[in-house]
Amino acid sequence: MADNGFEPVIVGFTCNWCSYRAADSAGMARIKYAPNVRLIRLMCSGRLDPQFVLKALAEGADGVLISGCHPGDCHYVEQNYKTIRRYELLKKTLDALGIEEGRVKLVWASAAEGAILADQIDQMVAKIKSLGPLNWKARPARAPTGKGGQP
Amino acid sequence: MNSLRYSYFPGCSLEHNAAAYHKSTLAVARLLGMDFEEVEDWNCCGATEYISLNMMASMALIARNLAQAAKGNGHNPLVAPCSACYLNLRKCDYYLQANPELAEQVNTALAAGGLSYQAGTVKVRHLVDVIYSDVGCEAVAAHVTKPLTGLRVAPYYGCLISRPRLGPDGHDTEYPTVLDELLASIGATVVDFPLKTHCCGGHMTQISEGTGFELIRRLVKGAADSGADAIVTLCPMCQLNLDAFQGAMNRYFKTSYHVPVLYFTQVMGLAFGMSAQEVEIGSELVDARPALAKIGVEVPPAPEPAPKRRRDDKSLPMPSKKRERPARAQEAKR
Amino acid sequence: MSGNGHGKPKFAMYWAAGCGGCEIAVLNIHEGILDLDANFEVVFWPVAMDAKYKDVEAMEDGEITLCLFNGSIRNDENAEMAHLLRRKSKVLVAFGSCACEGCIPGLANLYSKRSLVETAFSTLTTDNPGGVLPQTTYAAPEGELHIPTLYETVRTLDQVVKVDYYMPGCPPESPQIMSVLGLVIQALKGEAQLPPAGSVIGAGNSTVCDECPRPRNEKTLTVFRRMATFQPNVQECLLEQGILCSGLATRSGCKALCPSANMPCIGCYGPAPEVVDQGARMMSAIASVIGSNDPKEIDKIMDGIVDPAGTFYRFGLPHSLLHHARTDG
Amino acid sequence: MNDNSQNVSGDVRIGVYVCHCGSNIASMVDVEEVARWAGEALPGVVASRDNNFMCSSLGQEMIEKDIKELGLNRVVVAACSPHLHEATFRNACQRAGLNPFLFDMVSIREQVSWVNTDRAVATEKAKALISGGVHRVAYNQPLEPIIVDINPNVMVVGGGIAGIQAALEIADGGSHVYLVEREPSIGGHMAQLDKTFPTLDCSACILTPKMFTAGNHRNITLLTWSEVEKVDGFIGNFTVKIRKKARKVDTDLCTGCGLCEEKCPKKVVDEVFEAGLGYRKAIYRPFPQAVPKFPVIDTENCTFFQKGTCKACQKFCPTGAINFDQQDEILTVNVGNIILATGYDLFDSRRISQYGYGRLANVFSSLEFERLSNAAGPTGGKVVLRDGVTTPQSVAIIHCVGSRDTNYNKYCSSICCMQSLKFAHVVKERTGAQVYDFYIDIRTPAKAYDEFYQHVLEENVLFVRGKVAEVTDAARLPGEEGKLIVQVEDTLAGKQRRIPVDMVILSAGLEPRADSKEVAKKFGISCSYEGWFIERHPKLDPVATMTDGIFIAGACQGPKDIPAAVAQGAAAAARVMGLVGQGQISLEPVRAYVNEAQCSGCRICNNMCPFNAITFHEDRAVSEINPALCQGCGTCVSACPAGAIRASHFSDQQVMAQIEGILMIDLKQRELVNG
Repeated sequence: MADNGFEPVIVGFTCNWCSYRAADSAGMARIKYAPNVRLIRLMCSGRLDPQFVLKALAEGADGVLISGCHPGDCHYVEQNYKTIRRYELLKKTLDALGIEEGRVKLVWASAAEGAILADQIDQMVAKIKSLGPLNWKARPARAPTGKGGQP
Repeated sequence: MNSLRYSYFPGCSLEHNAAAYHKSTLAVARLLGMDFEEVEDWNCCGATEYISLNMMASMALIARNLAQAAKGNGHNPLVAPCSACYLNLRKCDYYLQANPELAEQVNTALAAGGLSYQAGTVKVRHLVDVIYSDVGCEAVAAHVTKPLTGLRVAPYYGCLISRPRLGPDGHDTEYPTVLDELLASIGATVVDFPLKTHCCGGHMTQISEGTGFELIRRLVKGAADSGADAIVTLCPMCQLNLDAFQGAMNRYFKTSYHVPVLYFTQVMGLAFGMSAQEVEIGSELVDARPALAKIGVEVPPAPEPAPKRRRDDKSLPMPSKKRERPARAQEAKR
Repeated sequence: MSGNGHGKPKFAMYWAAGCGGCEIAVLNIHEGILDLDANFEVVFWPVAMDAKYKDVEAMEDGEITLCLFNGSIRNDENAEMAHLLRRKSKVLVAFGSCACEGCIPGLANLYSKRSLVETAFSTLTTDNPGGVLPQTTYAAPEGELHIPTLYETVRTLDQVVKVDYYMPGCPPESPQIMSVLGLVIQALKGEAQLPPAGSVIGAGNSTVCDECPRPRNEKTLTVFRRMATFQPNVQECLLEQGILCSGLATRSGCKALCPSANMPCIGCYGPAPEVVDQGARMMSAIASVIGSNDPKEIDKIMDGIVDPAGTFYRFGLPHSLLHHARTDG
Repeated sequence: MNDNSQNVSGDVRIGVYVCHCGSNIASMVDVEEVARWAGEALPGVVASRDNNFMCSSLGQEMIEKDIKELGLNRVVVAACSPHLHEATFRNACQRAGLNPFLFDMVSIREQVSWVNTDRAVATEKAKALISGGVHRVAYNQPLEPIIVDINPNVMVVGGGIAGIQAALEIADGGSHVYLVEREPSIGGHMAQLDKTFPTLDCSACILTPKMFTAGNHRNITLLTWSEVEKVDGFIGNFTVKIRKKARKVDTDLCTGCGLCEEKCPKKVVDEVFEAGLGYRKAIYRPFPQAVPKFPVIDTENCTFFQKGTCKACQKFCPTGAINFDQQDEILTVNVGNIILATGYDLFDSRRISQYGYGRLANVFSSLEFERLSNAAGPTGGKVVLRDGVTTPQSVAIIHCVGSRDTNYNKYCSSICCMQSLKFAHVVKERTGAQVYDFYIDIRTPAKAYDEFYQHVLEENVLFVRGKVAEVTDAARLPGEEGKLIVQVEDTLAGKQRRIPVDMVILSAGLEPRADSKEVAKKFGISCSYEGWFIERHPKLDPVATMTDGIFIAGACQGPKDIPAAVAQGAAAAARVMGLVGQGQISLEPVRAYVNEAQCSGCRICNNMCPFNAITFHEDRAVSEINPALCQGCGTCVSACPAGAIRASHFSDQQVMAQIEGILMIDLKQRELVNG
């Protein structure tokens, strides 16, 4: 729980029409939020391939933020519902793979909701700080160098 | 139909001033096939202003009831006939859900008594809501043997059940019609009572008589103006104010209203063919007999209270009104 | 099978962590085995002939023309042999799902090494009253003895050494083996060209659905069923009947054997070309066509997917993006 | 095996340009350091520079010069949001001969300098984002815009004032318009109104000439009593199926004489045009000036259709135009563009039960009052109570009913203030009654609106600032008997007030059409949470939608008054005429496409597309994406289990590389796996 100087790195996927613009509005309103999130722009949260999430986690991210338009507000009519479905299944699988809930989070933010996005980012950073580093890259166990000990 | 099994939280009013509500509730519930299991060792619902002094302590007090209910048949809804009990229990559950920190503190307190409560476990509901939503007006109507045809009633909800919006799900909070519909289903003529959610005065009679009486006057006048034979309510506090203070209010304003105030379960009982005694008609202070006579309900006269013995020369003197402070204490103070 | 092969290209086959089915699959090419013998000198094939590791060590680097390496890398012996055969072979083929993807042994990556060993040697059905766990070294009177050391995770061949070709399948289908051997033989004669290094050989370029005879429709899934409790209709797409068939996310090449036998594809041919993570693709595709927009209902429907990690990564966990589960071990 | 690691073909030469944005970025990010670092640390970067304002002509020329002189084939600009200047820099690249899609933009102002407080941390974040951009751009592919032809015909859906205006503009411009209206006549809500604020011209007097012109224009095909069933196709080439509901009246024979209406014995409350305050017959035209002039038979109320006898209309029709056997017709029309002007629904005031609408007789909705005060309305314009005779002595007008209220709609319905002021004036003028206006704020921002407010103030209308708590008939004080009492907190005086009146008018808010979400789905456009159609850009593209070729005008986009609706109708028409004039259009090539060799025809993607861009070819057992219909969201790309669907400009490789880039893993010592 202690904040021992751990600064998580979070990869954020945003939709071009809502959440990326929410980040724009947060900027325009000069809302300060945790610097730990690095955003990637997709056209729609529906473009979010679970591979991207796994890739980010496998390559060293401590968390992944997925964001899109509010349900019902999708700029592509209804594609964010597919995001919900994929997110729900991904969560189940990640859970089975031992990755804590909270490391991958789905957040809705409309273009006007810069403050909400910023707040969600802050909350997520705090949550991941409490979970500690994921450190996946360091984890794939190497072969033990010496012989002896248990198999 | 869903299984009609509930935990039951009577609260202090129903054990005392609202005993008629208690008795009629149980009688009606039994007839409607509702199974009420009283929460074991319940305590005060927290209907005091204490909440504004110490949130944690007051919530712990209320949560103890929820914990007790959860301990038993936690999956059964918890029914409270008293609107204050209902609101406090429901509010507590809501606060604990909304504020995990508070929930943690409350659970620490509960742990001292070997209890714990997970917010959201117990679904708190008002009696009128379960009769309306779970039993339904149709089933209620099916039990009617003596419809209240001709009895004009003003349905009165008060504020606790209707506001804030924690109230019964999906019901109109500003102009509820649940009770209207129930009363109509037992054959009563329900008058449009625009004041149905207005204030009954609460504790005002104790704090500012004039204000309290004015609030009571509005309601009684409103009901009388609409030609209601009786006000039918679902809250012990409302019943108490309108019934017990109607005389005092009349004296205060030099008016002569006479509108009896009954619990909805009492009139439901009558419609189901129960006798006046079974639903404890007669315990009210504003005599309901003339109103009920309209629909042929006979109410035995209340037993004459035993005459008070007047003071006479055999009586012993009362202690004097003012007690002189002992001189020594005064000295010491100086 | 040898004796007259001097001067012929040299062939090796090795069985690392795997079930041996790949070996059987090669023998299953029937008379084709004679072509193999006619065109190659088999220098190392422990399952078929006696050979010692030291014989391989004694060879020149690159002396073996073709080495089919099956099985995943589970322990240091597997790794040692992978390095050795890599050094000695011109063309090293990751042969079969274990070497390519990790396959069933790779499901061990859902658990820690510690818990695997403990489970293996201390369950109620294990007769191990002393709670003895195997040690990798033992000082015998004759000297110190070693057994191979288990790695923390199962790895694919290409996570250990550079691989020239991948031949997927559990096991690779015999006709595919025939055609690959035929191609290599032709190439050796200069009659054909080998595909670029790193290619997948002996498989198709789309997915199992391409070879599946069942008609297909637009999909909306509202329920998942398990084979144990449901007899699927032979004429309909299995997935549309709620059976988690992995055919749509699995590379073609098997001629849709399992769906043809009214069993769902379980994904042994690995991801389709262009796909990095077979499990993620399968998840995404399945989730996309769930017939609800309500998170609660979606969740309820998905509860029908028992063991999602084991289902989506049945064959590919070690080669997936995450490689393994996060364990406390 | 892993195609993601495939090398970028050819020699990648990237130029990185980091903008100071004056001090906007430079005050929080060490721009020089970032530029220096990018040049040294990032793969493929051959030039890395900083500039005070990259968007200035100097900045752009710097890029153009480097492309030409250094042979750059990829460009990354780190500056503001791409939503501001992506187009600027794409153009610069194009001018220098570089395909604009080989450019990428990184936002280090909105996402870095403006939201951080620590310079060192901000500089690090800027580096990571630029690293992501540089890794991504290496996989960018040159793309060419998609060109499609535009069918000059246009469909306008909704015959209210916005739709009429749009149709007239386009028809005058020479294109053919199909004007589709659900009701028997065009005219919309405006036809129901009495006067229009602030000039108080008679609504019908200014509307009917336009209706007449629309009904008789040679370039307009009027399809009333009709609804759009299905829309296929894409900008330039829509195919629309329209259900022409059976009028049961042969329009070739009908002269619009109105005899049938006169003779019809069946009277029905008119819930639509008369807002429930008046009656019509079972065969009817909503109002005498209806366009077209032909009546319709309301089969649900017609005695013949319900009981099998009557036929009074048929008996009396002088031209034999009544045809009880007439059936619905399905028309198919081809158009290049579509304008939606489907209008609004009035907020149902019954939902605010404490205002008593529907329970207390003399509480009226705003549309009811419009009909009440309309000279062609049920009382001939006499303002009376619901008893039909009594003139009110006092009238309360409540603003913001269902608007600016978290319990109902949070938004301001924008027209109600002016509408209420108009009502106040009309009541004063017609009855001389005392008028009270209960408002939260008075909003009169447009031309001549506030002057009108001042005028109404001078008419001695009393304004009480406060949200009305309830309207009740429960009298409490002397003088309240028999009246409606408005209970309100006067927030200017800080007092609770009870104001007894004879009549209450609820200035109800505007809501999206009840079926707006289905309509949006039908046309493949998006809707806000409430149901208002969403424009492409709230400021700079207010009448276009996310779907090319579909435009919106009037109140379907959000509450607005007549001038605004007319302006939008004309604006949408101008946008359409612009496209028609071009003859063809180039579309942004961010699209999904199917690699047929890899498609196994599993059909997972087939129901992924709300724009119906995906078709399945049974014969070849492959799915195909129509690039003109595809909007580029990429949902099918991530759904395809075979990896057969690709996304141009948002490919797996580009995104994966960007992930690697922003995690800066290439820059750390990468651990190579070896046993």
